[in-house]
Amino acid sequence: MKQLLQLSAVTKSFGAVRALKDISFDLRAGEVHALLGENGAGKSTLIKIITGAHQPDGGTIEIAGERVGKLSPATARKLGIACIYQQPALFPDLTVAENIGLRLERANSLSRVNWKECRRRATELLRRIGADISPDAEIRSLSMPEQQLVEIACALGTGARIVIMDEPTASLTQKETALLFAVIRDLRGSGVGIIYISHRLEEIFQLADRVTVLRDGESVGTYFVGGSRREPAQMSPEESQSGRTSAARITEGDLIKLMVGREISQIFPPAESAPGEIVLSLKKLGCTAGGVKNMSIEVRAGEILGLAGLVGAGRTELARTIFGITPADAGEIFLRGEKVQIRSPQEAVARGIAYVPEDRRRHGVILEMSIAQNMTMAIHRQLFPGTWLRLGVERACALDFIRQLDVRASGTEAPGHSLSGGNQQKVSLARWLATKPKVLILDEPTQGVDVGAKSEIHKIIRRLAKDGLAVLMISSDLPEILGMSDRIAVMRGGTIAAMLPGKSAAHEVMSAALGQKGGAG
Amino acid sequence: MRKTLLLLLAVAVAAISGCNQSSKAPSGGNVTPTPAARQITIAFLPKSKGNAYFVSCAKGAQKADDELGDRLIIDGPTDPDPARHNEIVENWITLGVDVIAASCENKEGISTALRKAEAKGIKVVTYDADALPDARSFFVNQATPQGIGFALMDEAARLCGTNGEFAVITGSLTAENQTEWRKFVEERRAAAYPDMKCVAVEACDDLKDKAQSETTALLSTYPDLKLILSTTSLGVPGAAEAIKQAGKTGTVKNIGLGLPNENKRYVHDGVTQGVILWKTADLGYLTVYAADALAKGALKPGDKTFKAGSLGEFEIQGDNIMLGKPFTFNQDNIDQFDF
Amino acid sequence: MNTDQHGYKSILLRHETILFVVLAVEWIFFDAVGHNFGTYDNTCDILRHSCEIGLLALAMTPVILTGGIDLSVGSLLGLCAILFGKFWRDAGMPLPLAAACTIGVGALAGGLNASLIAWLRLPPLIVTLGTFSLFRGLAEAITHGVDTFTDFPASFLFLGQERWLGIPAQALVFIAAVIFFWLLVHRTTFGRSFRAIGFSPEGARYAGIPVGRRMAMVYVLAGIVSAIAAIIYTARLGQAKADAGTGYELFAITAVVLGGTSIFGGVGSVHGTLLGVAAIAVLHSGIAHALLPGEMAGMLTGVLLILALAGSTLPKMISGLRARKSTPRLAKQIP
Amino acid sequence: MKKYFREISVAAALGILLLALAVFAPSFFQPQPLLSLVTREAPTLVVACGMALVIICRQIDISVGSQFAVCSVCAGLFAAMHWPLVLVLAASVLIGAAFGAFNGALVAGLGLPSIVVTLATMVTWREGLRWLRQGVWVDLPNGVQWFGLPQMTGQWTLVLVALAILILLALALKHFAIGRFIYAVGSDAEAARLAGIRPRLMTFGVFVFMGALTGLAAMMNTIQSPQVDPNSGTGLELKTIAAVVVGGVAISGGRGKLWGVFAGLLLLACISPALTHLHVEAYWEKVIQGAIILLAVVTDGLRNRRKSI
Repeated sequence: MKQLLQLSAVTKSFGAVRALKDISFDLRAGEVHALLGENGAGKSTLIKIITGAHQPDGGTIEIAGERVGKLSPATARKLGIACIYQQPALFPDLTVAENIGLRLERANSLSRVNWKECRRRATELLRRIGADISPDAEIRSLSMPEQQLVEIACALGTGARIVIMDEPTASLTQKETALLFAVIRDLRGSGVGIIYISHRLEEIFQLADRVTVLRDGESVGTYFVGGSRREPAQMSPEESQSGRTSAARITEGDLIKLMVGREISQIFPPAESAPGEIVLSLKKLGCTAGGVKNMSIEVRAGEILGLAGLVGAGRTELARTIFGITPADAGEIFLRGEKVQIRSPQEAVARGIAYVPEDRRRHGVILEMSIAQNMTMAIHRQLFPGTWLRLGVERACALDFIRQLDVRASGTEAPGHSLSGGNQQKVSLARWLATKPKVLILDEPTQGVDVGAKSEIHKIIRRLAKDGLAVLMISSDLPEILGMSDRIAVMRGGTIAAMLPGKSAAHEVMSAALGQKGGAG
Repeated sequence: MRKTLLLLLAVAVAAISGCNQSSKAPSGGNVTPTPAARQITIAFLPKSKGNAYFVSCAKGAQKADDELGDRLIIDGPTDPDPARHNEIVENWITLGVDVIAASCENKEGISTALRKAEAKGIKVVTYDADALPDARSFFVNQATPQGIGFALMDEAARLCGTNGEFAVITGSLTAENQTEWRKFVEERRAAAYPDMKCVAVEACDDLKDKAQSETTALLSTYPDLKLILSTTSLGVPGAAEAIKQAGKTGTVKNIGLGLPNENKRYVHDGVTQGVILWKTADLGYLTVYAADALAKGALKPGDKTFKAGSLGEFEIQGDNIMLGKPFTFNQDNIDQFDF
Repeated sequence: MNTDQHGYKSILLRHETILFVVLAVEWIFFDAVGHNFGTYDNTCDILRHSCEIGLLALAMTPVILTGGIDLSVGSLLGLCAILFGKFWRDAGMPLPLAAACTIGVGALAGGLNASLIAWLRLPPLIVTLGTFSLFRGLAEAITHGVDTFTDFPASFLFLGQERWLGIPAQALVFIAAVIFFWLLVHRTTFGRSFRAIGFSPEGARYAGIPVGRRMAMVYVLAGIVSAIAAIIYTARLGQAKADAGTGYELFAITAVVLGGTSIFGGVGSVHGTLLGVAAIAVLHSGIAHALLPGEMAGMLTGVLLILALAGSTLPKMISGLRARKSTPRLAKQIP
Repeated sequence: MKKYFREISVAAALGILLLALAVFAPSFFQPQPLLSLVTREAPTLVVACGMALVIICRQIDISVGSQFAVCSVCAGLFAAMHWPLVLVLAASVLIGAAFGAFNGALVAGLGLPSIVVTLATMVTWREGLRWLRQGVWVDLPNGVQWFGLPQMTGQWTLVLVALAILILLALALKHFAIGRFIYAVGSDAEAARLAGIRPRLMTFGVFVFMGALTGLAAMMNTIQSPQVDPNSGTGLELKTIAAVVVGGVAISGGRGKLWGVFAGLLLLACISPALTHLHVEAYWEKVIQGAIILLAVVTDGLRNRRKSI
């Protein structure tokens, strides 16, 4: 089994933040090597180094045995490294054939483009991965899963020896995921090395030969996984002596523990008060634009309703529908029993609905503006009657929330981009607490947040619930859903799949999300 | 916010400091020793700087200035924009020039500025295109509008055999002097050449390219057009180029007010039959002399004649100093002139 | 990530202080070189000549703050000047009524821009390029390229040419506009929402800011101010012509960008724009008083703008070199 | 054919206008004035091709008008110094390319927004030219007009040169890798970088090419008349941008076809002569052009919103 890629003692830091601390990672031909870790554990930085988008500060990279000095996207491609990013790096205005053509040819700028050949190759690649997409369709008109498949076709086309896949099944349906797994196994058979990044433990167990777990920029070990049906014994002798791959077969529970690094139970603050009367109730709510179909759930005062489901199950779309960004076109929304019509975020805020968005850097906090300005942005009408800014009042309100949520910043005038992920999330949270909402919708509240800030945010959420706020928490972080929610609603395909009690087991939630009928993942 | 308030304060201080400085130098004309003893400043405003017509006027003005030893400032916009004319005149007022000689693109617009200049004791004389009578002392008139209008119409009639259609190209329809000339052309046509017909009047904003495209359009819209008459020096070469490109040299005649140099090529090729104008260099020369005399008090309202250096005597009708009769440059005499 | 404390305020302040120094240097240089440059009369003249472009620059500031642009203000000035003349001379309206109607038309024209840009979310550059040619065309069509409106009564011309309490009459209108726009941008929630929209339109929408209404507001305001500038232009010149205001929109944008406002939106200030207008006006007047040809002023304005732009990337360049980022983010074009 | 919906609709509008003219004002189709109209629009077409590339690359250049004027005057001066005409042509193209390189350096090098950079250079070149030349015209010696050829052949060569450039560029955009790179950079610069294309180099190249084409167009304009007007080129930038946008190129980059731009330019250019022939006052030209631009941008807006909800 030839050694395709060898990283030893790779370190990388951005300013003061050490993203990677001497990582050693190897990839063999004909192997699926999974890379696991919470958000912010350094996975994407590692990938960016391998693909040449970033340069490592220290350590060495060997590709097919020889040391590689400076790696740029162009040279990485020449060395047969292909990467499928979660946000597909495609050209929206060009057709599928053109995109694949651009990614495949390393032509210099003056060579002729042979269109027939280009279309033929594109059609053949698309057929190979079983995607029924026309090569003449514009990328802009394709759905996210279809774009993902085009990315995979590009990687396939370049004849890459090393293929990196970053959460490829995030927005794929059941059928498409199965199809993708067949293609991956086919690639592995032909000797390609695949680095597979995913949160979904059951996918790793289904597919990967080995898994490396990253936590806070460090590698906490590489383990064999049963998925490849190949017993550890078949590994060639020198692999097992290399010490890095321990022969023990790892289980799901151990993996989660390694990833999180602590026992699950005591992380989350326990729920104290019993939930009060129904605050928010949805009756057959639908929004064709967002793909949300007859959602009927209730959230009680003082209760945290966890909203679980795979990415693409329509949870964020549901939140946007309730909040009025993509107004509902079916069903009703009741607030404390009174029917309400929400057609715009302004109306939602006026009615006491607050939404902490998923994409913090684009929708949550305006990075160039100061903390105080961000915190008061949703309550201009209340804080500044007659639209006259009162900077003193604004500062006081900001200071109050900085103290209340323990935001670590140099002062109320510090700009958003000078804060860490966790503090930015607190500012976003403060903005919506300032509106004194009846219902608070949280969308991936602890995504990309360091572990310390994560538990602080959990304490805050629990305290808000205790004060009688109805909380609807969307999260893909399984332990967080299990630890925080009083009740769990699982969504799939834009509608409710199951309502589970707070203390359900992880696999019960996961199987509901995946749509399998019970049984272990 | 403290810093921005500090900033605004500083701007105010600069403005005030600017003001008290002014108390030293009295505003308006320099009321120091009598103008005759010290060198006076003449400000010369053409309608647009690049226009060859005004370039040759300026040459004459410079010649006169060299003889008189005054200080001559020539400034103007590159395209005839009335707002810029006013700005330049108002700058001259605060500059404290002694006399302004201006060619007026737009009578009312510039008169507001010229009246302010006179209120500040600055003498004003106009040339080529007049302002409102109350806004200037004298107008150096190259030729009476009637003289120009009749000369143009007579030449047009001679070339067309006193019948047929003709079209007029003007600078801009709002240029007072050209409107007046057109009025006299029409008067002369109605009186002497009833079966000549003016089918269109197009403006070319003193742009040669536009004159060319307007003429091209006219040639195709009015197939049996016999003559193009331009009341702006930019019109004649533009129309000539259009006629040449349309292959109608000779069949469609082309005349107008124009400088010999600019039209020599077309006159020799027979595209343009003749251009009517006055000696623009003399116009500039006479204007500077008049301005100088006005500033020094040698030229007073009511005079009947005025001696302008080497050019000799000029007749004054009311407040118009008459340069003389318009002159026709054609194939046989155009080479003797160089302006 | 550089941890510079003040964010956009510090960059802006450094830019304005440099511009203020440039303005002071200009003033002192031309006062020494030019004749009677530093006099009170000339200061009034500078104010009078730069009043219209100053007004347009003031109205352009919130437009650019929201990340948009408005090429149609110059043509709208021409159209409003013509309509003002038409209302007064042909429709026989008394001047104040004619002025009010003209401002109404300005608001309507601004409303056209607003509806296309704010509701249909079309690119501002191209929409205002269309209305740029539409308004100029209407001005020429109404007057058949011929008609001009003149001999306005002296009481009206007073607004454009005389002084009241020692200050040029239109300067009072300009000062009132400065105060209005300064308070609007720096002291009200509207200004705060303009910046938020400029930095991140989606972020503003998620924060419950009525993005559509705020963007519509800035374009309607630009229309109204263009109409006011048209009336003052007509008063100053004593006549209204179809080609009034040609090229004024580019002068206004130059002044706003010179004043430190970023063309991408978010960063910018009204006093910065004021300094930009002053720097250009003083330059033009100074050159005239130094008896240099007028075109030098235009060229130096262009050079000044290039230096200001290059200068604005200096801090980014230095921090770029320090952090040895791979490639600076390619310029994000206007949406 | 849904893909070319935008370009076909412009071509259809042009067809309808010509049809109306054929019915109401057949005098429009006299060969000679039509040829001189097309000849006068040839330089504008060449500049519009360059502008299309700039906008496809998600940038913009409003300094082309000034570049055009400076190159025209320089070409005139060189011709007046009796340089061989081919040398004058080369000099004009080089000067244009140099101006383009200056813009490109500021936009691609320093990452400055292209609209503001080209606004600054527009003002600088235009006023700089006026300051140096004081608006004086340049008289060309004999034998310069129409490149020394007889007028008819001269006009035809200009038209054919412009069409040749249009066709060559369209082919290059379609069939050569560099064409694809320009579309890619315009569509998503970051994705282009990851695909191994160098977006900043492409942007710089596009501006240099724009300058060179403007230099060529200036020469094509200079040889059309015995004199060079220093005010030539005013408004050329807005005219070409309008033609490009009406021709279906998206202002957000990455999309557009050159033959759409050709149809757009002809449509806008035909309005003025059409009005004269229809005996409608020529002053409605700008109103109609403005209306066409707004119509084009509104249909684009509605189409995009429907496609990518």
